[in-house]
Amino acid sequence: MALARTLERRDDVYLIGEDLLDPYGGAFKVSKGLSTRWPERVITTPISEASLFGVAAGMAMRGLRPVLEIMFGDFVTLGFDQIVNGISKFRQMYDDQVTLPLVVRMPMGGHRGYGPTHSQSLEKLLMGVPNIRMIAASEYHDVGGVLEAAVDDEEPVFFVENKTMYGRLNERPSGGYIGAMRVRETVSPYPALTLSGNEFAPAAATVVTYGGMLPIAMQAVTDLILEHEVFCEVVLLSALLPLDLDPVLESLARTGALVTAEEGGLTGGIGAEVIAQVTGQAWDLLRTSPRRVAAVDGIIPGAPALERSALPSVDDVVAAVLALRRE
Amino acid sequence: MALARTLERRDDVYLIGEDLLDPYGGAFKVSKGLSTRWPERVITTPISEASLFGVAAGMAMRGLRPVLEIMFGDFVTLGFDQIVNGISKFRQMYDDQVTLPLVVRMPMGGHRGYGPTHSQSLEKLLMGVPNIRMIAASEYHDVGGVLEAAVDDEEPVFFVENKTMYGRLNERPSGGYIGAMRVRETVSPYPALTLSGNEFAPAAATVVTYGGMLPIAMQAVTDLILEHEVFCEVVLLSALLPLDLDPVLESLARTGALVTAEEGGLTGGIGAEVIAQVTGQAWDLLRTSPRRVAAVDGIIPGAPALERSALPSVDDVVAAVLALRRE
Amino acid sequence: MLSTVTDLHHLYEQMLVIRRFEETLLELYSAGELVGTTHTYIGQEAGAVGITAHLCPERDVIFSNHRCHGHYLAFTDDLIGLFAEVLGRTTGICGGKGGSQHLCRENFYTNGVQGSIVPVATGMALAEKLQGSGAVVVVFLGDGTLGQGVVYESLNLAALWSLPIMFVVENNHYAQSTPTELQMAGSISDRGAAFGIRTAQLDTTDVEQIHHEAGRAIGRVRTSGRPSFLVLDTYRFASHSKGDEMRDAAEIAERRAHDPLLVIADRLDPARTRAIAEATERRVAEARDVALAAPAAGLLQA
Amino acid sequence: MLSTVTDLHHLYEQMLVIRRFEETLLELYSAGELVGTTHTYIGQEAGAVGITAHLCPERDVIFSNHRCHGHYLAFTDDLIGLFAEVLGRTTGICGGKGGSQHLCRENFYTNGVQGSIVPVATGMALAEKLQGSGAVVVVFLGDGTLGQGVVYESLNLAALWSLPIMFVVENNHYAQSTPTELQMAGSISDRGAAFGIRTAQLDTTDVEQIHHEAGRAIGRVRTSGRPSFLVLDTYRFASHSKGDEMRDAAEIAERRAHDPLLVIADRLDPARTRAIAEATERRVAEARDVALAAPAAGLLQA
Ligand SMILES: Cc1ncc(C[n+]2csc(CCOP(=O)(O)OP(=O)(O)O)c2C)c(N)n1
Ligand SMILES: Cc1ncc(C[n+]2csc(CCOP(=O)(O)OP(=O)(O)O)c2C)c(N)n1
Ligand SMILES: [Mg+2]
Ligand SMILES: [Mg+2]
Repeated sequence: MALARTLERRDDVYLIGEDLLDPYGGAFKVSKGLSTRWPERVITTPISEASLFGVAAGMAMRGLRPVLEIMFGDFVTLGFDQIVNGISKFRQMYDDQVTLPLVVRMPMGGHRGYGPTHSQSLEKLLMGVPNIRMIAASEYHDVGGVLEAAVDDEEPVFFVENKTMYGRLNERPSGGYIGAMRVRETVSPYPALTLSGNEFAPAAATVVTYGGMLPIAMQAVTDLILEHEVFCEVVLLSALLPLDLDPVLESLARTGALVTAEEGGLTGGIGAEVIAQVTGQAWDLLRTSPRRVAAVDGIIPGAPALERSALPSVDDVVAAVLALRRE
Repeated sequence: MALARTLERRDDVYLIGEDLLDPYGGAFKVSKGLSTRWPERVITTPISEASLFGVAAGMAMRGLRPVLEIMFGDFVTLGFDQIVNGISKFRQMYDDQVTLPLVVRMPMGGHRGYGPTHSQSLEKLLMGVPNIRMIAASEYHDVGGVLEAAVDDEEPVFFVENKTMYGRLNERPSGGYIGAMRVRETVSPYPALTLSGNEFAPAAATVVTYGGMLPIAMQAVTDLILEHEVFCEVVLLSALLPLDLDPVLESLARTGALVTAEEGGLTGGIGAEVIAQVTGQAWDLLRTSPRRVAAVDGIIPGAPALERSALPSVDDVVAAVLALRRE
Repeated sequence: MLSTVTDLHHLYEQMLVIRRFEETLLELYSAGELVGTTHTYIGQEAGAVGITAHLCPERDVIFSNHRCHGHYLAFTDDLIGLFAEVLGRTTGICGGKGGSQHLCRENFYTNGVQGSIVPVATGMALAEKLQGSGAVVVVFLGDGTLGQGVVYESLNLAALWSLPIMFVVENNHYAQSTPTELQMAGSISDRGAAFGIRTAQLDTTDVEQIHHEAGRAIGRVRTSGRPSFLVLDTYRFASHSKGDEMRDAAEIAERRAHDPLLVIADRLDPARTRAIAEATERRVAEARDVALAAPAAGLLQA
Repeated sequence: MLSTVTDLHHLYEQMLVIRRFEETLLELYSAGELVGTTHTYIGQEAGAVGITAHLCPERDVIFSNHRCHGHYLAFTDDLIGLFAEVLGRTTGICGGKGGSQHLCRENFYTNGVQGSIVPVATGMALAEKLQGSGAVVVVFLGDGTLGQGVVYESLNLAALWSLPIMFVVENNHYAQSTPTELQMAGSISDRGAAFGIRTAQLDTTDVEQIHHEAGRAIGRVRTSGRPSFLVLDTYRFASHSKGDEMRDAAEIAERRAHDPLLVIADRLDPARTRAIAEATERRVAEARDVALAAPAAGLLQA
């Protein structure tokens, strides 16, 4: 438990958020047990998200390291003013007289039938906010280590979790492999993982993804191998802001073709920024049109089949990779 | 005065916002005279931006057409929850049982020394919001006509104004020309204007821009002709959401090179979406790497020289176009 | 206080319909027929029923929240449409797009972000006033939702602009797992009063009393065109949503003694309540079956 | 009420410094030396001076808003740093990045979005409490800013968590062009009280009285660790920012009779006030000149 470790390790860390106390331990149980052990340092709050962002900012500017849990990432919208006109500005606007070492944990994502206001992946709305970090955990990451790095960071970190991850176990590379895929992990507090097949089958495309899209991307990559004999590399980012472009460019140097895959809606998504940076910085690496896989622009409906058809699927990723090859 | 015309024309139009009443008539005087003529239909409000978005939504769902003025576009952040989880969802989530014909006017932009919280161009943060329109007026548009179209629209329209526009006169094409530039305007409630030089000098690039960046882009185009003998086409959009891509593609078919120019910050900007759509749909039209011109990611400082160096300049646009040619 | 005994039996029947509807949903949930989440109104029925009795569904407006089934059923009596919506059927009132907490039908609306509904309801009240419709808007919110600032922005707007809106706080003493004393300072009714809004507090689960007081309050809104703020003391008997129950068993037992279905028992005719119970059983089961028989939304049919 | 006559002369001097500072800014604005906008504190000086006298700049914290110069000067006495910041000089307290309404120096902060400062101040009070620093946080807000919901969220948090924070509402009866009655319903002080916060209202521009009452309120915050809500009745003599004056001339004249520099005149020694006036004139002019002599931020120097 990374939060327990940070509470243990540093006494300036405080958890704040709704319904955090034991026995409940937060809506997704992430803080279970912590308020019993650190009753003074786990602060349960009223339903006041807008203010909680400001409270975290105030705590951080006065020497503490708050970790704020927003129960559903959908409610980060309530904090946009505090984020854009406060958290992202104070340090630079006050000429570096303050720092804001705070972490905001945001459980995003669908596939649970929670309906339009409890299923979104809204991290894309933060891509335009300067002076913040945005980090996404995935099942192949050392999630605890990444979260601890976020707590130790001097900059405000928006930490994207995906609700589907809570029910599944993490899988870490062992001996440089996860399953049959070779894994290279960058040396960084917020590493990127590059997954590739065997050396003899050159990869046809680079699939850039993060967070809760990982299992879907991996399934697509497996299907592509088994059903189409097409091999892909997967670049699994954790650092979305500032965007960790290098591993993407390295992979593209081998594959020459880019597919971005994210759970959020297409327009104004993270894929757009990835494509803009890639085409701006490494035009010559691309031999064909980049493609984006994302949710349909619109609501995420409640009924399961409607929800499934709004969210990006394995088939969508497969189709995007195959479309590249046809060009 | 477009607002006066719509108030005259339709009795379901209501203006709401802070400090709208005469003699003040709004912070930028846009509603001057209107409350005297229509005292019941110009509603001045407390400083409660978050709620005002909700109020407008409620009015629109019950048969009225509110036009909401947000005094400074920087404060649109206060309405993000109402926008993302309300305005953009109600119609689709309620299975088309309601419509939301409302307009939100947002004065954006810097160059006035107002400092970090009163100078931003935050429209880019709305690019990821589905089911809304975002329309930007410019000095070459029939601003009144566009605003009237927004009021008549059945969808919620976020209307981007730029503070620098209030002090200047509009300039409309006459005989198909503005100055020495030939102008083609699309037939649409939200037209795009394509400005090009004479037919004998083939254009080297397409500069896609909107709103308050227009004068800067035009000055750059002029400088490029006079100082570098480089000719560009300018595609001046008004429809940012859904993005009006066709005129961009048409121009690219002639020029083969893309520069986007916006006043907002670079990362997660509107340029990224333009580039993602262009590369996704018309890869073969591009002969070189697209380039983005935008503000530096970060705050917009108060001191004039600092502000100038944060905002995109004529020289930035010139440099981007020249960089294309060197590739 | 009610004009006739018939009326009380009618209110009883409405409460029982809500109770059995919600219990049936929980069974469907356990049986795996329902995915997602659902927040039941079990124990709180007197509020919805006592209040909506004074509203006219063709004219008045309700905006509700995540715990909205009771309000919906009391206002529309549309069991099939709601079952179908929660079960994600094409025949749901929003075609399965909304699900349990995102409902709309005619003058009834809900949404799932706490507090954010309140300004929208306020805007609706403004529109009704400007159009002279005579409608009253009722917005329901939980005690925990008083944590949200837009609620106070709206109280101010409603009082300032004299809007025909009633804010109903259903104080069930918990926000999800959090007891009121861990999330609220001061007094609920003072919060309404501070904005110059006429406030009433009702510490009862007796639907007849609630009906009576709500009638006065809504009547005043209707005639004066000014807002009203009504605080109901209540309790939910089931867990917050589908999750674990963390509250003290003794506390729940104590509050069950005030079950709105029981506290009026001595004013009801046993034969008629039996008949109501049987009819309700049938109606709810039939509505459930009709809803279940409809196609799932989004699945292509053969 | 003040311990010595010296103290009152000191408060007078602080008020005069603020007055002359702000008037000088307006002159600079008219002369084109200052771009952007600025909101002067002219007429409201007794609030900042009476309150900050009880704060210790090394320990206590102030969070202010767009109309912040008075609070800053009373707390720091740093005329040069503020002139330089507003004039966009490299020597400004934020290197010219902030400008008039985005200030920070040590324990003093401001920001330009109405209301949004209040939760940040609340978080600061929480941090100070958790760290046992003994600090009191004072957050200043205007009457118009009571339109913002986060203010109420913060009142609730401060009362619920027993935070050492004082909310000071400077009611100058206008929000930009809008008189209070067009933007506020109910009562200002009831709004604090509704959250269980001890509230005081002061209808005076007499700095001695404000100093006295603020001392009691801040003392209580310091000893009890609980929040406090203080409402000051005041008036600004200049226009909202640099724009036109829309208020009634007779109303302004009436309020000018309560000028905080005048209402205490009979308690001041004329010779000393003359000396203070001369010294202040010199200090302000010198500070302005020092600030103007510094390089403009962002211009490359030859
Ligand atoms: C803005 C927001 N924050 C958090 C939630 C998650 N949530 C759903 S219901 C609930 C508790 C609401 O408590 P209350 O208002 O008292 O209503 P009750 O559930 O008791 O009826 C919470 C925290 C939400 N839906 N919206
Ligand atoms: C969120 C927000 N909305 C609008 C503004 C523009 N604005 C600046 S000052 C002001 C009036 C503030 O009134 P009040 O709080 O009474 O303070 P005063 O100016 O009277 O000192 C307004 C509307 C703002 N800065 N922030
Ligand atoms: Mg509750
Ligand atoms: Mg004021």
